Amino acid sequence: MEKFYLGVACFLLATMIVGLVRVFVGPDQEDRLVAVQLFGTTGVAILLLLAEAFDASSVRNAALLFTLLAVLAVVAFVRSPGSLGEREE
Amino acid sequence: MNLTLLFDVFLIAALLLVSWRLLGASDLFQATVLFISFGLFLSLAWIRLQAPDIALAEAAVGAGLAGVLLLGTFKGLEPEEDREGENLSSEACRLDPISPCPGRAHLLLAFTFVGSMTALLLLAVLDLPAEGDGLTLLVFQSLDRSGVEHPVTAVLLNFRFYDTWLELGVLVAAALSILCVRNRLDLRELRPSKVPDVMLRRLVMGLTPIMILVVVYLLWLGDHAPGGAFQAGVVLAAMLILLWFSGHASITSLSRILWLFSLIAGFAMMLLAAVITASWPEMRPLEFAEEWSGAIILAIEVAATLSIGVVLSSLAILSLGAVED
Amino acid sequence: MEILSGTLCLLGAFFFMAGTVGLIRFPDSLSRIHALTKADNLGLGFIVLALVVTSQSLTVAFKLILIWLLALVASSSICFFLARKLIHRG
Amino acid sequence: MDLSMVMSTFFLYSLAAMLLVGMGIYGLLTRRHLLRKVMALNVIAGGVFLLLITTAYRNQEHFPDPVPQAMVLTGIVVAISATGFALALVRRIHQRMKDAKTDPFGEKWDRS
Repeated sequence: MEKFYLGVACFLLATMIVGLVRVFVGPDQEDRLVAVQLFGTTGVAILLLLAEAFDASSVRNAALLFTLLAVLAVVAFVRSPGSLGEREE
Repeated sequence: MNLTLLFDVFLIAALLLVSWRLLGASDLFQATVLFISFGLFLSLAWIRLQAPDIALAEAAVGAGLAGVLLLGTFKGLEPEEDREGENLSSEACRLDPISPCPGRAHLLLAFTFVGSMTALLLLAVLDLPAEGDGLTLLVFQSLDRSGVEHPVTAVLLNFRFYDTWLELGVLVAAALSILCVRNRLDLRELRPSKVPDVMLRRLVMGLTPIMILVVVYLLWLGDHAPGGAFQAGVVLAAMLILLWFSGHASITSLSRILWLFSLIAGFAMMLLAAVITASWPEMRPLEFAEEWSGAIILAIEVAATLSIGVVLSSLAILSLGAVED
Repeated sequence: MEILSGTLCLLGAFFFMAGTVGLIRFPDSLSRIHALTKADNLGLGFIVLALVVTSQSLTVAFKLILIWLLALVASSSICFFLARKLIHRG
Repeated sequence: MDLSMVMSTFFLYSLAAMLLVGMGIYGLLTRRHLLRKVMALNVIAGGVFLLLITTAYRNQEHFPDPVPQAMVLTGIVVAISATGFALALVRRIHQRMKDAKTDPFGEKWDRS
């Protein structure tokens, strides 16, 4: 079963590498940010699988931190000055 | 096919790809965003290399704080006349237009230098002895005298106490120098540059209790499992920044005395421990009595968490706060 | 139990793949944001479920479900913020 | 754990670490935007941390060497606070240059 989890984790890592293309080509800032958020979730899934595969419970805490702090970067992006939508508001 | 090896290869490929594009891409926003995923891949690597303490810290720093700092600064630098353009060219937000552009000779020189340096590093690593325990055995032999059960915490707060102490000193110095850069005496009346909206306020209201719980949990974990003051402090900083962004009461509403007090709490606590142990008879400075060391370490950890959280959130708030002067 | 867990795991991986394909192939930003929520809610959900089924202790299961709920909250609010910003810009 | 496995992992990750350091230094030398230089410094830091942690991983009997791990832990917190300070400096420089553009003696900033 550990082998299986590790295999799924490898697969998810591969989808992340493919998804990097969206960050590279953009074109909008929002697109790139969305791609990174998707990586965040995929990363959490990988961490949970690795926690099972390596039998290390502290890895789950790292996953918890990732989900808890995922909002932070987007909030900084939306709340900071110089954003494009600001004028209409 | 060995699955662990496959995982390693994928992970390293992703790390190198991300850092190459991070440094090479012409769009600065792309680099900023890639930096966040660089942190994510690094923390996967820490898990793979059995360093869960560092993965925890990297998760909080890389996913949370670094993203906030870089994205916020990027937004602050974005040239105003170019806002209508979809892609910012690298020329548009250049900061040093007076220095000449790097020519081909410059690049060649840099490449030669970096290439030879990397080769030298490679030789140095290949020269490392193939086997050896490092300090693992020594740490595990003295672990039951340290007052905690987790070896990394024991190293941080007992065996290499000086390092951690001076590190908190570095944090205080960083906070004070950023005050000089921003030409301020404290954080009061620094506001986020946009008026917070209801959705964000509700979200942060919901998240804050969970974050407080996580801070306490990480702190409690510290003495027997991966976790501790550093990780808890970073989460505390993230929480304070979120509160600030959403317009709730945060460290900006602290009085100057209270803010300074929490800024130096960790450093002062360690200084106090040093002074007390130094003036105690028949004990050397910073040598804790075995029956007390657990309690001393806990007290220091609580103070250090407070200080790390306050310093890191002050750094972010000071560099992101609206510029009114 | 193991077969159930394996199937759920593969289902989760499938949704992550679908999310990535959507991220690459969809023509505009709003539909790409839509792809993100699929992967977040369903992909992570199935993987969490797979691990809950085989988990030994109640605490681990509880923590896994907490992570999933937090991810739901985070992803929906992220999508809300980004989509609102896109719409405001026109 | 199999010793040869550990060693091959060590070589793989230390090679990656050195490439990260090399790329970081190259970026630091050649890229001109200050924000990019800050990121390059962070890439270098990441490479150094990776090297330390692989060394710790190699030295394992039943637990990786905790001393490098503790060093990296302090390193990460110091690196993020240095980054915060550097970014505040970048912001300040930017502001000063923007102001300089508007003053009558500021034409020199607009060259190039």
